[in-house]
Amino acid sequence: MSPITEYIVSALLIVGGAFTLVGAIGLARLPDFFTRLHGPTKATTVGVGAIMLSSVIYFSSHGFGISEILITVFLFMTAPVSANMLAKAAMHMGVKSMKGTQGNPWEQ
Amino acid sequence: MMTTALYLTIAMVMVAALLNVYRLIKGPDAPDRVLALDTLYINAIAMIILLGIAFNSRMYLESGLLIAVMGFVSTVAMAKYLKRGSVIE
Amino acid sequence: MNHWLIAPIAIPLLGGILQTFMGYAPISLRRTLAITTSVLVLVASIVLVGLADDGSYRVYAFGNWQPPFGIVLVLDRLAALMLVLTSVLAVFAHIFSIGGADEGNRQFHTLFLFQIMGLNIAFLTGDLFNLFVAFEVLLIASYSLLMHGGGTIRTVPGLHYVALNLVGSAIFLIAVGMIYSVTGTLNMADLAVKIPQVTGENLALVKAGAMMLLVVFGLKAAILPLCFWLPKAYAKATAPVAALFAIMTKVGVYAIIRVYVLIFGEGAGELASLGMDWLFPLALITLAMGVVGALGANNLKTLIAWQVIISVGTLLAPVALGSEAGVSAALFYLLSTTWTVAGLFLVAELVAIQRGSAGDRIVTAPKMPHRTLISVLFMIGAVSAAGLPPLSGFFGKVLILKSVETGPQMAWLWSVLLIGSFLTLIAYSRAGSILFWRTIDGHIKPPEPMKGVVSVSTGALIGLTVVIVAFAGPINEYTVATAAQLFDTSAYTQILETPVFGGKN
Amino acid sequence: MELVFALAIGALTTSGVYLLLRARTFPVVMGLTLLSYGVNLFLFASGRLSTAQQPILGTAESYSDPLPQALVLTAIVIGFAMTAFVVVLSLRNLADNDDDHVDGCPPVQPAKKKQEQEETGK
Amino acid sequence: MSLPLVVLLPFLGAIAAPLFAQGGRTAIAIASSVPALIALAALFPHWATLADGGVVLHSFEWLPAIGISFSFRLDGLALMFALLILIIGLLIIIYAHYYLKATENVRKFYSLLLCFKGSMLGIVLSGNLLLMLIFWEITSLTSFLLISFWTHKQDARRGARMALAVTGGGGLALLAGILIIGNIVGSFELDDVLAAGDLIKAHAMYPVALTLVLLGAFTKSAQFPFHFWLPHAMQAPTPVSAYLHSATMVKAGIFLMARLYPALAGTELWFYMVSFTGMATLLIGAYTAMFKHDLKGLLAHSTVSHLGLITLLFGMGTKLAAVAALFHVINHATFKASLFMAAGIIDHETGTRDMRRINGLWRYMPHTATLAMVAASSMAGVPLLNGFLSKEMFFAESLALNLPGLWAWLPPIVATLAGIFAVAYSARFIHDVFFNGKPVNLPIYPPHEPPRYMKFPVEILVFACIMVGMFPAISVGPLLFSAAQATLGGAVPDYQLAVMHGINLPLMMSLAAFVGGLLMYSQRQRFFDFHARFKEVDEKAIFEALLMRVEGFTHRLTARIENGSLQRYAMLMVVSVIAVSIAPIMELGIFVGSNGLSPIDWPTALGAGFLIVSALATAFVHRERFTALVLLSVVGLMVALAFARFSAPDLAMTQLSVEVVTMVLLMLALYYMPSWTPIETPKTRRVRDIVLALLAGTGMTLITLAMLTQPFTSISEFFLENSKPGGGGTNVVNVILVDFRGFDTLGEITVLAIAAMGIYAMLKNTALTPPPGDGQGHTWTRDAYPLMLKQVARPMLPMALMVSAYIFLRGHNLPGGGFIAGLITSVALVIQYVANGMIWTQDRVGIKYHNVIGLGLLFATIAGAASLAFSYPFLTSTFGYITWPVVGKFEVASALIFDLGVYLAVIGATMLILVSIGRISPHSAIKSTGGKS
Amino acid sequence: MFDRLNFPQPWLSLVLFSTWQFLSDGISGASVVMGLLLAWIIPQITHGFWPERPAFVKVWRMPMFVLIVVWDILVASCKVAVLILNPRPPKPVFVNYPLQLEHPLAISLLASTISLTPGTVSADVSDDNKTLLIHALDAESEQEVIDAIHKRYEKPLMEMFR
Repeated sequence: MSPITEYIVSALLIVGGAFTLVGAIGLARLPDFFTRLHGPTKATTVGVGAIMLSSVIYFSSHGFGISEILITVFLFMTAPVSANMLAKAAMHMGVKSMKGTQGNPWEQ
Repeated sequence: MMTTALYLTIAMVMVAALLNVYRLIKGPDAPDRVLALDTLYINAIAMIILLGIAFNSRMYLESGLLIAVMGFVSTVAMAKYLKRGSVIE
Repeated sequence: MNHWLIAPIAIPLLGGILQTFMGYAPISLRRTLAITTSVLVLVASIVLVGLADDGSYRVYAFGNWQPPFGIVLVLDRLAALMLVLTSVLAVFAHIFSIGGADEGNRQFHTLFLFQIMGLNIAFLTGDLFNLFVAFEVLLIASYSLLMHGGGTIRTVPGLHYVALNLVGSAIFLIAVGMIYSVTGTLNMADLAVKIPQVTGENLALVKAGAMMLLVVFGLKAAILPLCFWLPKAYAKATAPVAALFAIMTKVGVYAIIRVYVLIFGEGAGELASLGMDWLFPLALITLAMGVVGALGANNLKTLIAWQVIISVGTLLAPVALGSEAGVSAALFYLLSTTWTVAGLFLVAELVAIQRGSAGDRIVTAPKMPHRTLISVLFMIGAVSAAGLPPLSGFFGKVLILKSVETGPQMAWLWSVLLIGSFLTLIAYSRAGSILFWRTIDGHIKPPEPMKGVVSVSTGALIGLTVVIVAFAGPINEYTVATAAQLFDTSAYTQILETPVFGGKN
Repeated sequence: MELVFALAIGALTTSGVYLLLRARTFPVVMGLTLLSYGVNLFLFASGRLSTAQQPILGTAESYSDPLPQALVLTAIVIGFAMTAFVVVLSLRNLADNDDDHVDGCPPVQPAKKKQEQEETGK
Repeated sequence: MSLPLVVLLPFLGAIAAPLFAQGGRTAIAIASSVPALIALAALFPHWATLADGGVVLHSFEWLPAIGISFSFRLDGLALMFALLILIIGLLIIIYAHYYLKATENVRKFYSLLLCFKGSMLGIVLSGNLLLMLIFWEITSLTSFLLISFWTHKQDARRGARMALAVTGGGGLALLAGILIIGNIVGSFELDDVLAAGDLIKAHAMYPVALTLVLLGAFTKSAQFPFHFWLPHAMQAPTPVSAYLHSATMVKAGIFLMARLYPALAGTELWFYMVSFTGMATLLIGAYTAMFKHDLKGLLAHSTVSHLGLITLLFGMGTKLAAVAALFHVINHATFKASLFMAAGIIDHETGTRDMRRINGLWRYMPHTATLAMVAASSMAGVPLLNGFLSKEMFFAESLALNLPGLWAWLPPIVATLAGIFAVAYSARFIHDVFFNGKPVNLPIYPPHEPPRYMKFPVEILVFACIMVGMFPAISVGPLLFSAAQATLGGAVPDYQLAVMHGINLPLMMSLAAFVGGLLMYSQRQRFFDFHARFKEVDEKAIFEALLMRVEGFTHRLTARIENGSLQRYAMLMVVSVIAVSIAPIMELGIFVGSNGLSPIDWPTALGAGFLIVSALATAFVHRERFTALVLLSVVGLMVALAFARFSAPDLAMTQLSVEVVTMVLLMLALYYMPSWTPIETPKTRRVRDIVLALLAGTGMTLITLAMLTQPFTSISEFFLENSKPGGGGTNVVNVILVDFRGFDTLGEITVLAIAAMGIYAMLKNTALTPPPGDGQGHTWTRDAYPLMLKQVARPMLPMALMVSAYIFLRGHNLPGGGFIAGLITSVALVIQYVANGMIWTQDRVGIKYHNVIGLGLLFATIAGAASLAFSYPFLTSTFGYITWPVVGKFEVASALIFDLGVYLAVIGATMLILVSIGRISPHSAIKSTGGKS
Repeated sequence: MFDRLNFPQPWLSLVLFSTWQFLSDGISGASVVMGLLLAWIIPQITHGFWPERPAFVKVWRMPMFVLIVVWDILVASCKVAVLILNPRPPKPVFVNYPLQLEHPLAISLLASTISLTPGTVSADVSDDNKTLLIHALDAESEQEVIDAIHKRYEKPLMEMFR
């Protein structure tokens, strides 16, 4: 592995890890469910995406193979649906939104 | 260099997972828990890929692929249960 | 490599698959095919007995892999005996079922055939993990069969049965894991070779594993304190299913005989006769508990269900003593008790059908139609089950009594067994005299005419007890030879050296 | 590492057994599931733990024991079938007895306990 | 050959006789007599041999392993009994012909009677103790059926059950005794046993064997304290009583004592046990007989008394006493049978057996009265009748008994006392019935003589009484001699069969008995008053009550132990496992094997921590079911990661996919269930459960620790080496699954298939009303199929199929395989069901999952069976490489077809399971397309 | 037989074919043949499950759109990261977004895009497919969010779907 790829891989790894962590922090410390919904569904997509990319690059030196991309594709397809379903569930259950939220969730 | 980055990343992902577990246990509402679980699944993908890099093996990637394809189904099922009760009707 | 060995597995498998496709075929066609399959299994079993009777071990290596690496079927006298026992029982229970018990679930025959397959695998396999798989096949089929026929009465007993057996399966796996973790093998012959060489801390591991295995087999065999799932489940099952279940506990007994003679038998070094000191008192307590249950039963099927437990206690007590004569006697008794108890389940069903709303409860009711036939069948079955002469149960018990050597164990076994027989006799005479004789005036809704297949299969199964007496000599010779073969474990381990059919490796 | 692994199996067993001994079908089902997780891990462990030695020929220098893995795979599948069955059976139990108690209906309780139940349970 | 024939004939008759029922009652009676006639004829030629003390033996091997053989042995003793059985049996048949009403089930009657006769003959003719025991128990069974012949009578049923319980139980004791004897002697052949008397008596087990054998004999012969069954067996039709209680059933016990006399008798133990039992029985029977108002009851108790007499004689142990006993057997049989028949006639003609009502019958039926009076006199011991002779011998023997000190007086006094009672009850029988005023309130009035030939059997027997009484030496001398010879095993003491032995002490005793008896009878009212002061012991009521008690107790005990609580059963299971494995685990302790611990890697430890926390939390919060389920899901995920971490990619994938399906399954189920678990179990129980769970968990931890750190070698090297060359794949786990251990996999998919079909069947008619809301005040939304979910479901299906095709195809060489692929496909289909609903999806699937399962199994089986064609064993795989022009090298393995079977079976089963559960939902039935779209 | 030898959903087949190439270890003869085969077979099986066929026009705009989205994800992720780490509580807004798209797939795509870009989550679609409920993590006003989404995502999508 050339040093450059190594740097790139390392950087991507760190970025991925950082975003994953940030997403989790968001999940842990944001005040209400709807805000917490933002943490994971995004930061982790970026996080996983970056880690994925690092893996692609890392293994490209061993040989061709980019099935990691598919993981990202699938994640991008499904993550919004999970978020959507969870939001619907939360609205249905009347989960409280934080004070100062503009607008109202729909009645389900 | 890369090893350090790898370990750092693994540590960060593990801490993230820890935070997820914290949220999962704390709740307070069912959707929070499911959300935490969903996130944990995504963290698991990250962990598996990192594992693959650490072991220098691509044998584990498909496990990640599987989570990507199937993991959301349990989230969806749980969410649907929470609001609709019946998952398959 | 003799391909007959897979016949008892392949035939019901194919028959079962065929049945799955025929969910919507006319019932007569399904029945014909299903019965044909059962009969073919019986034919195959008889052929295998013929093969096994020369006293050699026949090995069938799946995938042509040399044992201990691949899974093998091992045919010996014991396996062949169990096969015949099962398939005879299955054929009659199956014939009984086409009297109408198979209606209501299109997959009844599939399940029935798969159950037979599971049983046959369990008897033939020479691999510990495959035994687990066999157990699961026969258990899951039995769960489904137990629930067959609808109604709410079966649900709770079924749930208990399933839940406990799931725990049993978990323990089985743990035990397999422990044994594998020390010996690194799963093949029974190979285990028999490797277990005596175990030393040190590994010994404790294997011991714990083997003891857990005993609990699992004990659960299947229904020994105390693991037998309580049985009475209600069996009493509530549809008659042909209950009859078929008569063999289920015997699978546990078989497994104990096989594993604890071959692997943890006399040749197992420090682990020799492991667990048998537990088994003997437990068997006797089981017997006693069975008798208590039989005496307290207030319906016929429950009484017979407890009889199953009595049989198990009776069977395991001599087995636990670990003598060749004891095993031989137990095998003879096994043959007798299994068929008889199965026949009694069928009789109980006839009673239940004929008595209208009174069912098989031991209460006064209007006189039932066909009383003579049914009461004669009941009487024969009861006499055999209680172990009274001149029927086969008596010979089994005499053989068992005779097999014990003088000593405190003899005193225990004799007194429990004989007093047990006496009390069983009382239970049966009470049940019989109330059911058949104590009648009140009044009309019950005339039941459907008794179908030929139903009475014939019941009669045949009950009549087998007479057949056993008639052929007691040859049968006993066979069981003696079986026991001798069993205890000659070195012959079994020879299968490891026998090369498989040419070709690969 | 082995100790951690052993503790995990122990925890699974503990929870599984505890839930198994509960009075309602659903906890029992969960208990059985936990127990089977523990058992699967245990069976897997009978081939010892190894890192990055997946038994795919040509991908590692040495390989972990493949046999327990195959056994566990079988066990997982069978466990799934059994879990499904017991779940459905508990549904049948619920349908037939209008109650999800493992014995069909809860045993009659002394008044005191009922009170306690009202206080703590929802 | 003739001896087995003698035994077999009645059984054959029992089968054949009913066939003659068409010909009417006479035909069946004649047919039933034939076996006895032939049997008599068959026995006759052997007399020459027996007269010289010889033995006829016909033996066939049967079950040498048990020591049982078809061995039949005729000697004097056997002959004597056989003649009694056959002759009285014949008479009984004639009698029964008149006794039974036309409406009764004569077929059953004769059939049973013949069976009984056959088994009695079997007892006396058996040359093998076990064979004898078999017949012994058959008599118990057939007598049970005979006594309860009138099944509609409760007393008959109860009497029969009591008889069966006592005699059958005694038979089991006898079995034990015989087995011990056989063990000592080494053979069950009578010849061997009789020859080994000294060996047996010297053996340490002798007391046990003797007790058990005597238990058998005493129960059968109604000896105190087992005598109570006999009077209640009188509920049988009179021919049955006459037969059972005179010559046969009750004499079987006597016969047994006579038979084993050489082997067992002659010890102190024998003496005390037998003679004292006999004495007690003699007195109690005689005393009770006096107070019975029931004609048959009187006779029954008198039978008990006489049986006691015979037993006492055997117990005395002297040779002369044994002769006297045998003689009394004959005499008792003749007069008692005739008395029973007479009583039956009276019953038949008057409709009652109550002696307080039947009086003065002399006027109505003088013929019968004469016969009965003669027989009763014989019973009382009137000279010139046979009863007198044996009684004299009995008195003589009682005097000859050498007991120490004052005890010596006991036997003669008891004997005289019994004699007094015997005279008294005989007198009562004669006087009350035939004289003593007029009949009171008879159901049938006026009574008259029975049909002519109904009296014929009685006449014969009474004639025999007189003949024997007057010419004993001529009439029974030779028979008795040979019987005595056989019983005593050789030397027969000098005895004289004469009507009078001169004036001696026994005669005085007889005289005393006479005077006393008549005196007692004349003062009977006082005795009755005296007797009435004691509460009568109703043995049957006690027996029934005891039975009820036992039944009730066992019922309660069973209900207590088998209380239908899964919690208890599961607890017992857990306790059992802990109990059996605790010793080895303690032995192990905290053991770290020689491989030692590998260093902890923190991320993994943290993951394990998650697992542990979630697992424990699942148990902790299990009341909140949904939360517990989420936690359970975490556990599942962590388990999958653990598999991945420790080099098992296949397992990780399998675990993940199963996990998803399981979750969906549990969610489906939870819908119908309450979302909360109430607190039900008391705290102590919970603490107990926690302790058990902790024990189990600790045990598992210790075992795992020890296991993981111990080195071992396994057979897996073989798999690693042969996977590629032998199985054609580099994924060893997959090759094991589809090739090395393909049979396991076949079983596994069968399990899955059966589970699915079972579930389908189980849920087919299940109706469940789901809760209207989640239990927290939210009713369910109408929105069944959200738009985004539906839209993502569209491309997910083909994409997932692609992935599963990929996973499937690479499975042989890389992680994957049919099972995982099948689950992916299933999940893709599940998404369709979740997103689009049951009916929408079902329409488009267009294939029955049953058939998919069937196809899967079929593929797997065919792939396995293909090798049979090349005579390789089942599941032998083959593979090859095909090189196509563009495609390149392409591997074709037969195992792939097997894996395809797995794939299909998994899809079919999983979908059938999930769909079956989903189908219970009432939504799917009502609206086909719901929600927004 | 041969009349079924077509591709009922050519775009899908294309996607599937490329998916297969992604999955396979490099493009080879085998992978192409297999990919073609699967790309043909699978749509045959599944086309019933996709009743409302998307009508694509100007598909070439798709890569551009994807790039925009990816870029937005990256940028917004950083913003959200800052927000999360910032002790100041966010100012969340529920936005009722009036939809102009009509095709359900297009709506779904838009909603997904919104969810994927950090800071906004599509929470629900109204029953009549006219309104999209969006939760924005930190926004000043509703209109600001509506405008941004309409300009950046809905318009390109409207061009691609007709």
